[in-house]
Amino acid sequence: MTDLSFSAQQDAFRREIRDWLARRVPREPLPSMDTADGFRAHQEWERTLYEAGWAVVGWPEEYGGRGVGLDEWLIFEEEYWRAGAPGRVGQNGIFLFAPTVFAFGTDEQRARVLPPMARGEEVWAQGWSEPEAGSDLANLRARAVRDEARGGWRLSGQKTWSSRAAHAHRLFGLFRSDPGSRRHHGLTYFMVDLAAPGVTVRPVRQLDGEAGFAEVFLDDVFVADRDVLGEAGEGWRIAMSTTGSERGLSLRSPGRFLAAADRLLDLCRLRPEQAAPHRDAVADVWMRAEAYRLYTYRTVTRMREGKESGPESSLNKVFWSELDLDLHDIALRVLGAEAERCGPWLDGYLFALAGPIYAGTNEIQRNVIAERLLGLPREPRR
Amino acid sequence: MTDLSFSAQQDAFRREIRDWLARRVPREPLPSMDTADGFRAHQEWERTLYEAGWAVVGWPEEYGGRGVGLDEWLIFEEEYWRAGAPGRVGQNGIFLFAPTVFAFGTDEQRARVLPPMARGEEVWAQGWSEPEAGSDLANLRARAVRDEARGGWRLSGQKTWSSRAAHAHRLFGLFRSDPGSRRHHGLTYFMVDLAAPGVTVRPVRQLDGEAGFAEVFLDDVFVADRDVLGEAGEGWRIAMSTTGSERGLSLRSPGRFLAAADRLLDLCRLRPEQAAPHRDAVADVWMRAEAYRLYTYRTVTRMREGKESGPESSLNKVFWSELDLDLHDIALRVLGAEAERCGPWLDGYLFALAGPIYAGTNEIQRNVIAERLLGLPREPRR
Amino acid sequence: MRLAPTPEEQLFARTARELLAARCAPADVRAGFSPDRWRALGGIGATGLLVPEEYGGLGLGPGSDGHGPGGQHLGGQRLDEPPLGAQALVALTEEAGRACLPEPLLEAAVAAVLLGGLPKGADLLRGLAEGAVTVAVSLPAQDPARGPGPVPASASASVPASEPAGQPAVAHAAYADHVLVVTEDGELREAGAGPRTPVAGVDPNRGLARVADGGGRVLAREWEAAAGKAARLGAIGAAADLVGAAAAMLERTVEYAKGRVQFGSPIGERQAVKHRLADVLLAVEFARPVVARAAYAYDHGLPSAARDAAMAKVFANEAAGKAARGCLQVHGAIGYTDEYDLSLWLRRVWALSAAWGDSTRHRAAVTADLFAQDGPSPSCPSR
Amino acid sequence: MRLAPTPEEQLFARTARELLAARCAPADVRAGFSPDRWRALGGIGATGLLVPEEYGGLGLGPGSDGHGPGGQHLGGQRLDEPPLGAQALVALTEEAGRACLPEPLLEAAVAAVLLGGLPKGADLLRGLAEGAVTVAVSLPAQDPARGPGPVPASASASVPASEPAGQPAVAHAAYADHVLVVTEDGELREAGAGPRTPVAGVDPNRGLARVADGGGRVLAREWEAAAGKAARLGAIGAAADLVGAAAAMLERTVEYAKGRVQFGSPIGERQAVKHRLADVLLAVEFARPVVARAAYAYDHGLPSAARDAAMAKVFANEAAGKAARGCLQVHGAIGYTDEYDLSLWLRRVWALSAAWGDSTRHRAAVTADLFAQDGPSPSCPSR
Repeated sequence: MTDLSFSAQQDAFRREIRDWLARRVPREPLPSMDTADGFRAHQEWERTLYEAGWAVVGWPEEYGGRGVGLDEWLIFEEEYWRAGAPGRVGQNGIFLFAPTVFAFGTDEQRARVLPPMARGEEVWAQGWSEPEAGSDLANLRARAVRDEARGGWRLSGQKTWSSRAAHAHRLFGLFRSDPGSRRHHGLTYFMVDLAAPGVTVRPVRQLDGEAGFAEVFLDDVFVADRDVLGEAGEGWRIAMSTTGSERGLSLRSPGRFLAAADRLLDLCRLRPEQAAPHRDAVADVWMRAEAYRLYTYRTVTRMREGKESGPESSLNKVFWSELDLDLHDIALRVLGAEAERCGPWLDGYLFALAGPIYAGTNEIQRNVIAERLLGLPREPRR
Repeated sequence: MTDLSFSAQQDAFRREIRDWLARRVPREPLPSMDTADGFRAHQEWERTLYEAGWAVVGWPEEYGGRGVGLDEWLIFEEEYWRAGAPGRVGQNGIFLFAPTVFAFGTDEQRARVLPPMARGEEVWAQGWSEPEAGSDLANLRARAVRDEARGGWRLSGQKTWSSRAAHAHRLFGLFRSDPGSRRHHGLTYFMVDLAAPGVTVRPVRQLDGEAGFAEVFLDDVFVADRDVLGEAGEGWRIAMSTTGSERGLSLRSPGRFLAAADRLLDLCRLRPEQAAPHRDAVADVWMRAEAYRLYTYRTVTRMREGKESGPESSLNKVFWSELDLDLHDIALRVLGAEAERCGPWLDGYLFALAGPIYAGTNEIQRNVIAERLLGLPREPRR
Repeated sequence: MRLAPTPEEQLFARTARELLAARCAPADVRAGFSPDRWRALGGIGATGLLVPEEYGGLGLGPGSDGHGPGGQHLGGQRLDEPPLGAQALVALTEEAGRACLPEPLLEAAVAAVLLGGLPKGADLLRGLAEGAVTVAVSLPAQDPARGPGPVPASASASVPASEPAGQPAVAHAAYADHVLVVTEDGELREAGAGPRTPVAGVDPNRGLARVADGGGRVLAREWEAAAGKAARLGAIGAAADLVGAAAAMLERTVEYAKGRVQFGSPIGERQAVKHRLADVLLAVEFARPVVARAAYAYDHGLPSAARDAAMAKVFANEAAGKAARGCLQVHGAIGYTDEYDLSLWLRRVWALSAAWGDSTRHRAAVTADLFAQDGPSPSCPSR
Repeated sequence: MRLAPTPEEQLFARTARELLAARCAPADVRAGFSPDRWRALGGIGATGLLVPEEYGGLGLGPGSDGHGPGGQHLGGQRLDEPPLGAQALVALTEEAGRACLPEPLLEAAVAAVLLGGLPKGADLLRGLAEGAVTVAVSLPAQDPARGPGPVPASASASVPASEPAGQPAVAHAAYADHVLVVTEDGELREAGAGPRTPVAGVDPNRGLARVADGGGRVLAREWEAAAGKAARLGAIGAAADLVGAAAAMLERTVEYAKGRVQFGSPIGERQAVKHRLADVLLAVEFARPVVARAAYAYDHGLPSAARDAAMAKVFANEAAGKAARGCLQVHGAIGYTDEYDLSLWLRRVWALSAAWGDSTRHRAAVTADLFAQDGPSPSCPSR
């Protein structure tokens, strides 16, 4: 049977996190996590979360989590964003990288990497894109040369659009370890210390005015074998599990959009005359946020019942990224003349604009939907 | 200087056609032109127009026109559609074929073809598409074999989506006259008598329930040399001038959409409560109809000043076809529960749905815009 | 929390799908109403889903636990956990939409809600459950998400001025054995033997007709509440039907796009086609859980049930509208011909998205709820 | 009937374009307001288009025939048929948008309308015409298509609760030499020496600041009609600016899409990119004649002038918004960086589409006109 209620334990879990957030969420928003001060403040917040057991609720207890299931994770996220709690500076590590470490890491790697990530001590940046490898991720050129003598690899090349890299401690990403290889063959998954000799990080200012991402230049950077994730040459397969997480369920829980939709209703109540011409449009985006929640419930049900989440995650990504943009766009319409002034809705809009671009552009995602879900033929390639 | 006023003569021309239409437009709509009775009734209406000098205002007087310029043609069209006058059963001939006859026909052909067309006696159907040549028009297979003995050609093959062919008298179209040729080489432009031996016309019912188009099967149909337009083998170049007209200015004058937009306002005034939620959307399509008028004024100005209308006509076609669809879509939204019942707005909607498909799909048109107006590279072809 | 069909529900849908695959091919759809097919649907229990068991139905309506000892379950199979009424209905009507079923399956369920336990309705309910009779339903114009109330001025305005007032066109009334009418003042009547005047509509299988006023027998009075519930169930069932129709059009169009070659390769290789069909899939996949939730909310009487029903119809209308537009465009001219089968679904979608409350009306209901003085109805689960 | 730029108008635009090509490259735009460039714009007559000739302007405002003997025409060139005021202005502001010009060229024109022939405004007008001073303008919140009237409640509500009432942010006030204010009760004032508090905005070159109330000198009273005209001219000029900005973004994006290779070929080969940019071109090309008509209607005082101005801003907002979204998406991440030049235009478009009346307000004005009791204003030409 379909059952949209939650169990008594789950309701108790919801009350617990709701009460905790009501007491602990900072009254004033933290400074942007992409400034030096804001980064530290967000690290402290992660520590606070960690100490109360909220940093990584789905992880096993030995790594700092509560070992709860997907339902509880959804509940946590709904409450977290509804409470207006700070953005997660550790998000890349926790949501994109940790699933890969759990799946492919050794015990030693898990023990070394995960706890400081959960505590907010080590913040991870991603190292996927390169200047010639954006949508075409398999076109990677940054290379890894074997250093048998020291028992490791020497990395060189350039990574771009690395979120959080301006202030982060470590980077995960793919490098071409087989010099004769092409496309998705011969790649290896590395963990890189951003303080290592040979690493240069150049912060890049985004439209929202902060250095939300950076270029990372690697010049003969040594990485020991223990910082290789999985087998050498298997990087693509391993990474795909991570981008699956990025595009799929974990990065964008419905909680974020439900909270934004509710804030949009609040804005409309505050400014009824400005909102009047937009009420139907507001109802439409509010309904889309609800639909995203219900769709996620369906996905979670399927995952719990053992179905793999595959190319379906492309449906997810297109839906949430366009919903997020439209939610903020309508808020700016309600604001009218005021929309050009800096404020949370403008910030949110600028942030949302990145949604259809990163983690595989929506054009790529629609190709995936058409080719892998509908079975349409692949595009001709030159 | 920009000057959006019309001259005193032009105003007089407007009054003349307006008065004539007020007296002569049938009070009850004619039956559909795609029924046998309706076809005849529309032919009679064309004759009435012709006798008053309104059938082909832009043609020279010797062929039944008034020899007026583009401004007057625009005025005629605005008044014609505003008055709710019947659709033009001779449209394919007058707007798509006649410009080609003027440009490429011999004096003999002009004298033979144009007057009965203007009088509504001979209705022309188009013979472009074939089963394997829809968007890809150059993939034509219907063939013309030289018959030196009789001084002509023998045509065989199948033409599809031939508008009006169910009741029309003659057909214009392209046939492959050079058996070894490919794509747009080796094609010849023919005029075919639909009553000739070997021609079979199979009417095809459209979504609106009428046989608005037909399949035309040709089995060794003899066509004399005098019914070849232009040089043999030059058909593609000649036809492109015709499809230019079809996609461009002539087929869809702003008058049609201005009239529909005004009727939409009337509908809204009649049903203010049903219209209330759609007022802004109604204003948007009304404005788009106005914009189409102004854009056409710009095009007409340019043509008068000697600029060729080239790929710009693709902008035109995409704009009017999507405007027409949205105009009718909003009318159906205003009608609400009643929208499923047959009536003029539903008919108009079904008719409008063909707009983005025929005369080069809007997908093809957007390719043309991107490649020929913006200069983006051509699509890779296999 | 669980949102997905159970194996039982899947079996339920599959039983219907198999029957329709055998008996409701496009040529059958073109032939229109079939008494044989209707009886066959009765045979698997589809026409009597919500009819109480004592009248031969499956008794899946609210108030029944679906486990009554005499319960005859779908296709004669005994289900351990049969879905409740609206949830069972949407599983069926999605299949009806997919197959473009001409018969008034949704109306049968709506009639069962209207007739409830009325003794006067017993014969009709028995006939419905057997698939022996058909019924058409006319409800007063109302906001389905708000329950019944005074007829808004816009409803009467929707009757063209040239037509007799109070005689809106009723779907399937052109041929149905019975017509149930809830009048504007809340009387439930069975229409009398007066003339039914056919009205041309975009979908010939809808059998639109105006039903003469007066005559007939009164079955109940002050029936507004039941009429409101019936309207909500109608909206939810129609939503599922539209989702099924959209999915069917999408499948056919994908096949067409794989095979249709222009410029030397299948049109389905091109991004304009791919992305358009991807958008249709997006709309369909996101509408489906919304419809499922509305059915669940209806069955469980959740506080948000009215809004959820409205939202389901909005999403289904949107998905089906996108599918109709997109699939027609990808097909090109052939899609525009009456003889090509796509037209069957196009007509169904155009009709059904206007019926049971169009998007304007349902969206207005959601908007009214969200902007209500005392705040929106609580969603399920607690937020 | 004629709707196209004349050779004179093209010369007019070209003169401005050449100046800006030399002095307003992206690096210059990043540097913000430049007194030198402003004076150079004064030198070609651009800052004094609507300033009467006796104050050193081109005197292209209504009431002038543009042929006055002392008339100094754009770039020092004598034009046989100089365009009238609004038409000249849109030719210039389209170039300003294309170059992303930081200086308040539009405000100079609006100020000239506000000051009209007021003797008290003579010095300011002279300074503007020379490009020696800049001016910011604050008009009461109003419906620009309806002319001035009481301030709607929504206007005051647009000031965040945490800010002093009656102190909306004024563009360019952070650095302008003069600030003209039309108060809600119709007084035209020049703001006093009170503090101007900068306000952060999406486009740093807009120089938003709140202007302290009180002080300053009253230039005129009962100035509502002039304020209404000024607001309309502002909307039309901003519309042309947005069209220019959209065209500039489109050009840059086409170049990028030709050169950016992914999956072995330029991204501009793919239909998703092509069709998106085709849609931007459609929006730009259809907005341009709408803006031209609005300027013509303004200059000639046509009955539809107010609605035409509103329509121009709606179309320009739409075109620029589509260009911003589409061009950013085609660029991908690089478009999202501040250091990449596209961001200059994105910021301009986001700011300017909210300023001088956003789409909501202007569309409402068109709607109000179309649904007015006595029917819509007659379009030009007679329909």
